[in-house]
Amino acid sequence: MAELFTLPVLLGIIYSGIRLATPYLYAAIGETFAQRSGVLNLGVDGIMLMGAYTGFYVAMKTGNLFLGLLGAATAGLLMGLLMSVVSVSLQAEQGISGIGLNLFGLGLSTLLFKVTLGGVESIRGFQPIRVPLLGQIPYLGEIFFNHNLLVYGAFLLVPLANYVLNNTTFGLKVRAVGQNPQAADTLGVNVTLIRYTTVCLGGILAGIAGASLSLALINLFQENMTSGMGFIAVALVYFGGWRPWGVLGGALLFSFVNALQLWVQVKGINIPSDIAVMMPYILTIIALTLSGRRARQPQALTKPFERGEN
Amino acid sequence: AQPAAPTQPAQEEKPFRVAVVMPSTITDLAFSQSFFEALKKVQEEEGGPSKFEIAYSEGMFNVPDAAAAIRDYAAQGYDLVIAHGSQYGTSLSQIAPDFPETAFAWGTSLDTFQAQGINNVYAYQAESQEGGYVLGTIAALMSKSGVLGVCGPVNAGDAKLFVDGFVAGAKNAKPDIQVNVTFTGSFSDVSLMASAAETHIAAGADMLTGSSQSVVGAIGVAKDRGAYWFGTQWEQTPVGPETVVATQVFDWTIVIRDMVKSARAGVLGGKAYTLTFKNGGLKLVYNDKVPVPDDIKAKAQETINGIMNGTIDPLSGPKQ
Amino acid sequence: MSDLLPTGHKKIEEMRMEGIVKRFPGVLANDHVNFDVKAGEIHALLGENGAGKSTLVRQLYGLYRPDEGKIFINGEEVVFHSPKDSIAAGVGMIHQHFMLVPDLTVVENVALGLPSSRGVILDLDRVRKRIELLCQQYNLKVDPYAYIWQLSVGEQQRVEILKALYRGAALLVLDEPTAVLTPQEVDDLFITLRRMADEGHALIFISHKLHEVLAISQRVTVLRDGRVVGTRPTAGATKTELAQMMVGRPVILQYEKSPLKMGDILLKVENLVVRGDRGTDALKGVSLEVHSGEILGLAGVSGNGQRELAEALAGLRPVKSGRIILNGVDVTHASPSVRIATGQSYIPEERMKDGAIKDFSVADNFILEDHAKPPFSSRTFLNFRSIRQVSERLVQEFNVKTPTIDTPIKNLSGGNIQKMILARELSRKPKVLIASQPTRGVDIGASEYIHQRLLEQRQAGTATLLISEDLDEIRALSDRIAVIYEGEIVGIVDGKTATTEELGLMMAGIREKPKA
Amino acid sequence: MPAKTEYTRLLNRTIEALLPLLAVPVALLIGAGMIYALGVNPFQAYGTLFQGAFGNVSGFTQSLVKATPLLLVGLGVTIAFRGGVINIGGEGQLIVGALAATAFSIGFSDLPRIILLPLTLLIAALSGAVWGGVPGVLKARLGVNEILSTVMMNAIALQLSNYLLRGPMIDPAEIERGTQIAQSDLLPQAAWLSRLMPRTLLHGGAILAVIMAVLVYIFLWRTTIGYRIRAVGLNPDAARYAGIPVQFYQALSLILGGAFAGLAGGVEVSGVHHRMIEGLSGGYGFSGIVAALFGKLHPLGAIPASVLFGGLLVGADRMQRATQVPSALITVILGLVVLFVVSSEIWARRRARRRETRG
Ligand SMILES: Nc1ncnc2c1ncn2[C@@H]1O[C@H](COP(=O)(O)OP(=O)(O)OP(=O)(O)O)[C@@H](O)[C@H]1O
Ligand SMILES: Nc1ncnc2c1ncn2[C@@H]1O[C@H](COP(=O)(O)OP(=O)(O)OP(=O)(O)O)[C@@H](O)[C@H]1O
Ligand SMILES: [Mg+2]
Ligand SMILES: [Mg+2]
Repeated sequence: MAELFTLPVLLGIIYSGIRLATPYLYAAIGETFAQRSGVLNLGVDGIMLMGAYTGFYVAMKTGNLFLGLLGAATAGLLMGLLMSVVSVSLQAEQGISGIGLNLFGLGLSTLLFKVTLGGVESIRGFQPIRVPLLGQIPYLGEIFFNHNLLVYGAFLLVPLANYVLNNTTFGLKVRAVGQNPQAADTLGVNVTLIRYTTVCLGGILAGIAGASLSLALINLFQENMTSGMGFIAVALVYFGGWRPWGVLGGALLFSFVNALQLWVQVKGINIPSDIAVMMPYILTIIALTLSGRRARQPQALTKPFERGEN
Repeated sequence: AQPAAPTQPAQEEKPFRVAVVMPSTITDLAFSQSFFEALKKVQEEEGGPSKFEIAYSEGMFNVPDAAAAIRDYAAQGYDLVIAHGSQYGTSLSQIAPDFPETAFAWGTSLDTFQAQGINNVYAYQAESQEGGYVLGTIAALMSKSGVLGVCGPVNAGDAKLFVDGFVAGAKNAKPDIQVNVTFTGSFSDVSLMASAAETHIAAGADMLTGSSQSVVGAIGVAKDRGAYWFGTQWEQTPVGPETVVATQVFDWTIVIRDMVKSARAGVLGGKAYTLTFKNGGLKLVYNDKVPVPDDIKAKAQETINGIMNGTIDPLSGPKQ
Repeated sequence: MSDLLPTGHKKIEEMRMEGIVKRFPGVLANDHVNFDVKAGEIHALLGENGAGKSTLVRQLYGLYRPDEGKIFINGEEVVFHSPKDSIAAGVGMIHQHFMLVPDLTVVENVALGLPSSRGVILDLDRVRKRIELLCQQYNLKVDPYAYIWQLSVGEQQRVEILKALYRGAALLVLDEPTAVLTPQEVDDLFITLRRMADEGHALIFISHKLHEVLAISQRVTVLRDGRVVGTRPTAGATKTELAQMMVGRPVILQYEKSPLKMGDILLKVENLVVRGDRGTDALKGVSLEVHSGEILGLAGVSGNGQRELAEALAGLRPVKSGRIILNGVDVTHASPSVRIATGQSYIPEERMKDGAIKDFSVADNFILEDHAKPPFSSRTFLNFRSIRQVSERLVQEFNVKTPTIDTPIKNLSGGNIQKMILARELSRKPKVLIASQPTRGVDIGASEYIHQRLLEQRQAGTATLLISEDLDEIRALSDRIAVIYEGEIVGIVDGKTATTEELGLMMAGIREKPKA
Repeated sequence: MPAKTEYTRLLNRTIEALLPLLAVPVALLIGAGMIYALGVNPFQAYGTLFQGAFGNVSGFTQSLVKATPLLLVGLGVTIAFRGGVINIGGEGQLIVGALAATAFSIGFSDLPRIILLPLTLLIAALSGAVWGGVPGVLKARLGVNEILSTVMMNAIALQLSNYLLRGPMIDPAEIERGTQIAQSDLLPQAAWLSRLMPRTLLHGGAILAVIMAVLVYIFLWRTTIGYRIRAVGLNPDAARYAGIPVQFYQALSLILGGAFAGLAGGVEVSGVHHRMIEGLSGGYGFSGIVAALFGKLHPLGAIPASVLFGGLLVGADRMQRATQVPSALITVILGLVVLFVVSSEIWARRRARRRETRG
């Protein structure tokens, strides 16, 4: 056990924890917006896959990573739009539509991958950028300020999302629509429009989350490459109590523990690998039991809105 | 669906029909692709689709679905139905007796169920540890840091053989080498595999290897971080043209050829095949873009020879 | 006289609705209704539950579109597609159910949906300043930075009014604004409403309480079954006359009470301390005794601990200290089911939230508490025969208007749901009855019926704790009246001799004068 | 007269239940476009789909075999939904149920069939109940959101199964042969569910599942506990007011939900594979949710729904084999079917509301 508590190991855990948290952050922050407006989008995983595929394909064909990112965002937007139509306009049961969206995204990304690429190839993704000055700080510079653009983006997204939710007219509408859509409606707030916006925003961010895998972390596309990360992202939103800072805490905790379990294995500590792989999940449950009733979920979460009902 | 074709002695004009059921996809750069490519090669040899028909079901990680597919292909009168996944064994042992006129094959395993009185199942397996041992040798000799990383999927079957061989090879080549091994618990979790590779690199590894379709994630990371990769099952060079040093490639054609020949001759099972360096089923393929010192290449060849003539046990080392 | 309001917005000189028809599946909710209101006028709208009042004003607010008919503002026809349109035209509405977001502050609730002076970024400080100005102009008191959930009902209503004023409502619709208010709060509201009218607002006022209508309005329109029965000036109208117009038959407004036959103490509350939602003690040592055959009224301004008391008695809220003795049994920390089994019935304040399951049928709602007892079940299996029999009988006996006993109760009117709950609770022959706001929002006919049943129950020896913010109701029914203020009982007076003034003072926290 | 209203009510309900299924053809139509784009004749493709699912004995029995776990998981999902909790943990509960059934029956292989078989299935249900009970109790006691905890429990169950099947529970023969395939030993024959038809996998579990559906119906609508679960699901506040311990019943619905998923796992090992294998579940935990929804969260509705959905899955696989389109296309079509079916619920709901307001 002692071999885990050396400086290089701890720095390694923090460094990979930060990198690993990136896709979760994009996806979970996007999902936070959707849920704060009252829509549970369980289809994040499928959207991430579409984003990962599209981002990769575009980047590969154009040779431009930023176009790839744009492509991923667009794919996410379209998936978000589909989810909005189904769950907001057609008022479908949100949990189930999410499962449908996942199947759709998983299938379509794989199908397109087969038809357009055929096999696995890799590209040169976003490279680490050392932040001037800060990047020179011993140790800290390396683990905090020597990442690729998408990692920085994910962490900057947190305060930004927090600001938008709490200090803008849009954020106020989102919060109101998620708590009491009838009330918002009587004040002329377009409930449907707000929900479309948040779900689409969530879609865009989930798309970028996928791209952060295929364009920055792994640099290739493979079918079902997210293997359920989207579900974890949704879980992190609950974990974070529907607040961006809380989501950040959850994403870091989950990623750190995941990094830790890999280190446990690397260091040859005698725990069956299957049990080690369980650790992040068990820890998340434990952390949840400790944080229990802390936050109240948006009152209208999963409830479709229709005018005239009260 | 067509009714089961009454099996007459093989007629010349009728095509030979093969069906294969695989857990991952035919483009997985690993287990399934290696087999499918071999099938296609045999198809070409046999004179194309009109003479040699291939049907496949990929992504059948759900065993009951795979079982249905196996049964279905048999019922449709395919001459050889291949269950390309060790997890399909139980299902196969239940289906094969219902279609005594059909030849089945099970990979990867060496059990043809003859002990259960079943005579129409072939079995095949790759002796992955052989290539693992050789690659371990090369990696240990090339490593500057003295640390190797192994990205395993689950600690069983083909992956286990390969990993054990790799570790043994490395340790024998350089007794003070450190080999770190991780498992992600999944054949398909690309992201976690990528994280595992990251961790290995952070722990000082400069040479990585791993098995299963999920290693593409690890190769992507190795490429990004300037580490080298040693592949197995299928050529993974496209993912890391300057990263993959060498690969143990499975060449199943010898197995397929013999099964086809045997089935045509009316022996529908009971044979167990292995892929080894000796029978040419395993091949060590270098990537031209990554220079490997000649002395190391020579050492590798020596190791292969040792394995072939039995002086080296790929799971432990040279025999006394 | 200028054509601008103090808020700086334009007046609506006249609003006219002509020939309004609104159909719902199977219901003609509005049948060629004509209705109008002028600047400076308060026009009251009366009618039983389901008469079509809310439907009419919802069309004025853009929530429903009329099937036929037209709406004119200042002589020009207007068409409202959504509340956005009607807000733009100067219409504001206080809804029957408050339309507030509990987890937001007052300022945020007011600012919601408004463009900000700083573009996309909120400028709450500016909103607060204007709120404070409006509060001054219209004599409203509210803390702009409080969260809605921290506010009393009366304060919440002020927020609703502020929201409308802030948006420049020249015509304000109030759908049953007083249903949840205390007399003091009603007085305050009326001061505000009169001031608004004086300054040139047009107001539409909906209420089931005739004395309020008589006190506040200049004209009154009565609806029955979607049709206008008549419109007349309030001056000269009487309660009896209006009640008859509404119901179509004479209505008793005074009850005959049988002489008091007080028996044993069945409910005893000793020094009860209970924590409220805001984390502070909502009850600070309340002691009460209710005898068999007696109705003890609990009067008080809303938010002074009545809800917490009722919930503590029902077992829905933990008790910090003190004791509750129910029929001789200490139930202080007992679960609701124990109290129910000990002979307590409870008519909850929020009937749709606590008292009924809206997707269950009438019959299923009848057995909510007793489904595990004979005759409704053999503990394990439900006995549908007797459930149906009892339900049919209760529907008849308590005059619940429902198509069948299999109808989901969400399709019943509020008054009928209340009767259903009453039927369920009284048919259990309770020893102790806690009735919390039993006639809130219920029309005259149904209120009358509920009051009669409560008196019958008293006759039968039940100990009743009647919690109500309606002083008329308290005075009409109670044998003794306890007044609660800030979680403490200020005093208990005789129901026969108590005057409104005396009670009003006590409700404001002034203790009763020591009697000679 | 009452007979007639009862009849029209049933008719109306049936129409409303079937209405969403009209969405299936629409989803298939879009799929047809894709099939066509891949150069395959859509008519022929769909022909094989329906033929493969329902057109012959082997296809139909396969559909039923597939429908069995879907129905059982779906019943669990239905109970949980009725109790107001969402059980996404079917996958993990099923795996744990299968593991427990395997371990138990192998451990007590001496017992006579009449005891061993029922006990094996009971153990499966019990362990599924435990796996569902953890999120249930966490929700009841600590307010932990069950969507979250059941997702986590799925991952844990999967790893647990990996660990057991490669270590303590591995078939000794696998170690002997050195193949190390991650699977358990065979269950004793006494713990096998009987096959109902030769040369097919159709087994007694199918009948058991239907019986269970009827029992769940009786349980939910005829018993006091069922009444409470429904009351808690529809309005927890009112239920609490009426003396029903809400949290207990929420936990109970998750426990029962877990029990049915666990039973599905037991039935799979005992009826189909006769041993615990890797990948035994293959997504039944999720597909069961869809089946439950197709069945309108009604236990009896879940019967035809799971046969239909099971058939769709079987037929789609068949179609893939016959036409050799990539299997991913099947996933796309299934996703579309789910999306379209849930989306079309709105029409049925509107129709029902119109009918109800009419009285
Ligand atoms: N959204 C709706 N859908 C269907 N029917 C409705 C709807 N809203 C109202 N109704 C019907 O219209 C009629 C009038 O209802 P409305 O709400 O206007 O009554 P009200 O006079 O406001 O009653 P109350 O005094 O109880 O508030 C009722 O019979 C009701 O059944
Ligand atoms: N969406 C709806 N569908 C059908 N009927 C409705 C709907 N909304 C309201 N109603 C009916 O409209 C009538 C009046 O409804 P409203 O919301 O005004 O309740 P209420 O009777 O005034 O009770 P309360 O004031 O206590 O809430 C009732 O008969 C109710 O059944
Ligand atoms: Mg109304
Ligand atoms: Mg009302």
